[in-house]
Amino acid sequence: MTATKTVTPEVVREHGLSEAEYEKIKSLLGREPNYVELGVFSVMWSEHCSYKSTRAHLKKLPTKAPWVIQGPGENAGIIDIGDGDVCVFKMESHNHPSFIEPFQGAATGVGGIMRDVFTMGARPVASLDSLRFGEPSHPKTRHLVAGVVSGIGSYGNCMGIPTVAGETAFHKSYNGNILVNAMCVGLARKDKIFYSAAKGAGNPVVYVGSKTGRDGIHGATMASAEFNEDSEEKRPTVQVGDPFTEKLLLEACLELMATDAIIAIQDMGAAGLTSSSSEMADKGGAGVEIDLDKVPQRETNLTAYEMMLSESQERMLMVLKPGREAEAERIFRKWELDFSIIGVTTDTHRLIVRHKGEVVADMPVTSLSDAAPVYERPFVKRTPMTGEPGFDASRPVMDSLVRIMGTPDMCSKRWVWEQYDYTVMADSVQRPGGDAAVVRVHGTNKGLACTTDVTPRYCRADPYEGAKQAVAEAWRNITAVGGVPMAVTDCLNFSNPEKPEAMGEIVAGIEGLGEACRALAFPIVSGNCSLYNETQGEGILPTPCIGGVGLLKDVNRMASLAYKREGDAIIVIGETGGHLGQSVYIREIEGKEEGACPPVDLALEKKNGDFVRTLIESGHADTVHDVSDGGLLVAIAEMALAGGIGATLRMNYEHDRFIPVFFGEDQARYVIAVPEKAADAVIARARKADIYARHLGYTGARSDGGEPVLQGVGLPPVTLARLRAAHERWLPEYMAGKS
Amino acid sequence: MKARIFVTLKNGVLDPQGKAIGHALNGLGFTSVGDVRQGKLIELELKETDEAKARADLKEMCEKLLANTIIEKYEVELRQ
Amino acid sequence: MKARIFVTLKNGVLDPQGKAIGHALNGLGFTSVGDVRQGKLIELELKETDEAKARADLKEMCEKLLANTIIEKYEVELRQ
Amino acid sequence: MKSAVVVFPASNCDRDAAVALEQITGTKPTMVWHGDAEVPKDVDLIVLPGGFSYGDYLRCGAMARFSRVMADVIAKSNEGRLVLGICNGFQVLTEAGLLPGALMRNANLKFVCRPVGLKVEETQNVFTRRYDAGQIVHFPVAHGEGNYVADEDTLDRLEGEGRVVFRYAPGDNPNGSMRDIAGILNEKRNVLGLMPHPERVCDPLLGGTDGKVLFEGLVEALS
Ligand SMILES: Nc1ncnc2c1ncn2[C@@H]1O[C@H](COP(=O)(O)OP(=O)(O)O)[C@@H](O)[C@H]1O
Ligand SMILES: [Mg+2]
Repeated sequence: MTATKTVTPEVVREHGLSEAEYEKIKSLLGREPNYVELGVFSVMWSEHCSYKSTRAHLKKLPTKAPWVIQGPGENAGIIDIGDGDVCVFKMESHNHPSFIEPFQGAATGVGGIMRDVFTMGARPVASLDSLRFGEPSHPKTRHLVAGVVSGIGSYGNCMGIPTVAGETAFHKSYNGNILVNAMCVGLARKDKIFYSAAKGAGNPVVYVGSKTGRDGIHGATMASAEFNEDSEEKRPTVQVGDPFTEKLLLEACLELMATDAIIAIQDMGAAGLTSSSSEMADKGGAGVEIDLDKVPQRETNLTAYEMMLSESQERMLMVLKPGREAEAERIFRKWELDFSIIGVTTDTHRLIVRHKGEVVADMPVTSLSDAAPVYERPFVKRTPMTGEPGFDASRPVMDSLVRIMGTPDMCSKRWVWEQYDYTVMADSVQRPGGDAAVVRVHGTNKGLACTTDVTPRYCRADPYEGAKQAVAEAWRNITAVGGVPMAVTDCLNFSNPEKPEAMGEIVAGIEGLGEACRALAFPIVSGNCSLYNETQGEGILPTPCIGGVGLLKDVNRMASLAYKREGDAIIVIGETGGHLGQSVYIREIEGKEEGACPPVDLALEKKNGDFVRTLIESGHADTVHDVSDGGLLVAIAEMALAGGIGATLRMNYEHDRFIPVFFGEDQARYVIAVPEKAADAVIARARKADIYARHLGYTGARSDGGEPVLQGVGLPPVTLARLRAAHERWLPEYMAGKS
Repeated sequence: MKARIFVTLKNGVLDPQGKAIGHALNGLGFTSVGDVRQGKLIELELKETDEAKARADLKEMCEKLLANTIIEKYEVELRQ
Repeated sequence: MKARIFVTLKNGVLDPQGKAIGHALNGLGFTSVGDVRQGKLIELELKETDEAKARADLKEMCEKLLANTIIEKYEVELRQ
Repeated sequence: MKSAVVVFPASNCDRDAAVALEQITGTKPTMVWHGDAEVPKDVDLIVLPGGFSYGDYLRCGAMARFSRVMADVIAKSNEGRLVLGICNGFQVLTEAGLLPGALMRNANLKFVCRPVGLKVEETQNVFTRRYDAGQIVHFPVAHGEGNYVADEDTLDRLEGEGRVVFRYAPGDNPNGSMRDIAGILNEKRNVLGLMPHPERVCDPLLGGTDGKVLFEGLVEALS
């Protein structure tokens, strides 16, 4: 493989470029591309790098607000959190690599998203992981869960960045295509933000970090191609993560960033040196020349093609102010990292690559960015699923509750999060197990509330409403801890955009996202699309995962879901209609995935949420949980388990309404617990604001033997011990091969 | 029968541990140390007495469990 | 010169990893598998040409760094 | 009280230790780079923090113990200066031979992060003097290799000489360590190594202040 390998139609096809795309390349260059250039085009024009199927639709998303400093288009989004502090965050998928090699795939996913955050000058302070696996009975699932979780843990733990929240769920549509979405949140000072625009000519281009090997060549094109039986053979592309080197890289970068030597900096992610160099030049309106002989190399005889396309991890590219090279080099040497000046910026707007004295690539930088193809792919919008599923009204409620609490999706994910260091950095004031994690802004009383959410079964029933719901749930989880929802990052996992039905899901999903983010003043500041999540023609459930970040003014005024006192009044905010369509109950107890998903009234979400947040901020409520998967009774049970305090429900519903009332998944609801004497005032305040509030019962029920129980009018007591056993047992037993 | 199985990273696959060990050995003054790679050694006892069968079994064990053939290769050594 | 160093747990030191592997192999139907122990394999290249010197160096590397002799033992294999 | 925190490549609780020390002692500790020749002369306490020094590659602490500054840490500890090794710091201390035994992979082979109950076994030393003997405290653990192992004679000796300072509370051993050992002293009782993190429980918002007592005891002893 050399620059001189001939480019035949066969070779073009192998690079995943269509004939029309190839013609466009020829016209942009005014000649045939050589082999290196073809490789560069193929990665830069891949779905993964160019967003060619989604770009036209993503443009419609709301990305602005007075507190947004940087929206989509940079390595990560940035919001202003006051006092000169900014929060930098982004989420990204590593789905395909994690299916092929779960440990390394997930680990390098975490490493990649951390680099996106610290390349902007931020110290990462929290990590989140949204995981979807195939059905538990699938022969690969257990191995994938074990590998992914330990991969995420090994990387994040070594970096010393707490992994504070996430999601773990199972569905057969992910059997051959798991989802591993990693989010990273960092903190920087407003006057110390770094961007990737390589402005100016004659400035040194510097390579730092690990050496380059043949890792992950064509990873970017792999992530853009549908999986088939032989993709398990595409194995040499697997990258191995080195969190030790990344930790050194983080510290070295932050140390250099404390000076003013850097003009621009960008991590080498997908498509490595190619995308970092061309994007930096493109954004800065400059050109760049690089000499591959200067690239630190781990293996012998690397070709220009391999070096340009290598996805070796833990590398960064920087443009320095001239004359500052020695100072920068001293820092990177101190951290025992490679440092090499590999090129220079120019004013030619061209990417010129030299190897062994020859020019091996020469192309206009805009040909790789602006000129990349954009497709208005044909789509059909499927009619949403409708109807109300039937159910057996005579089933015993408490037995169903116990069963639901022990199902793979609803059970405790303690087995997962205990493998993550969630306490390092000594600022995790709300840990895994709550609605949103809260990480204190170091040295202040401010807090960042972080969550990831999506309910794929809703998105399948109705991609538009489902996407709205994902945003609403993230917003609600932040609200439930007392945070003001600030902004969103997303990871849009869909199937094959070349199929009109799947494209329809993408279009409707993006519309729903936009609608919800606009209504909730919750702009999207960064994100990532992962398409072609499909195995042998079967697509995954549409899974637009939302990563939300909110701000708490004072972490001392924070709510959590655990009941804190016996005798508190339990109050539900938001009306319960009893919507069972697409509910956990109908799936787990009736064995059907049926009906319309719950509609999301965004104005109501806002009204109810703002009310709850005011209660928290004013010190009137410290015990709050949003109602989501599983419905009201599940929320009440989760609060009881978290606090080890039981509850008695006094609500008088007709018996035949029990199931929809307790297990319906109507949106815009919260359960709160307040001291008894404050209950009337809270309810009166709600009524005055025209908000539905209802007194449900009291915390603190015990059996005759003194054991905490959950019980109610017409509901026999169930001990928390029994609920806890059901809730905590499934995952560890499953992972031990026992279920 | 006893078997020793050596599981090592394929050539070209990054070996951060090996790299760090090499670096540390150089730092300790062992300057003649070049490339270092770290792998796994698995020793097992087999009740099997038929050597051919044992070899076939061991190969299968490696493929199925002991080596991650996506990034690792293996070598089997059988001892009586 | 090339060396292979085998670092294994001393007899009597519990090896949960080996045990887990044995358990998994039995579970996969390899019922003839008895005791399993997992150790480390370190492969290194040496610029040294004098075999005696190489052996002495390797011993020192093991004692100093590669093995923790409180719990581990080691074996060195030198290849030309 | 003057303190120093050693920073190894990929230490990651160095800041946590520094924050706790500054909060409790009122003085910022000196951060000492692993490649430095020595720890400042007037330091009363040297902390080897948690983290993944050298990526925990080969064995936890195996490479860090050869850091240049460690020669001085060993020399100062021999002179009786106080040394506290937390988590990875404990591993470095055993690798360096300042504490007996070794820390092996957790018995269930998984990294574990959770609060654990600890029984304070010994208070006749400068580190735990402010606790009550037999008191149960809660510190978080976060490690993959905290399984303390030593031969029977060593274990008997440690117990006989009152050098087992912290033991996991009954039923709460997260890593399979022998005799539930969580933290031990050297013979001269000026070096303490423990797996749980006292520096992460010095603030009620972080789940308690049980760890603060350890540092307060040091301040009191040294003033
Ligand atoms: N993979 C994971 N990593 C970390 N925390 C997780 C993971 N999976 C679930 N959790 C935690 O478990 C709790 C319950 O998760 P989930 O049911 O998704 O919450 P919610 O319904 O509030 O969105 C949350 O605190 C979440 O952060
Ligand atoms: Mg929630």
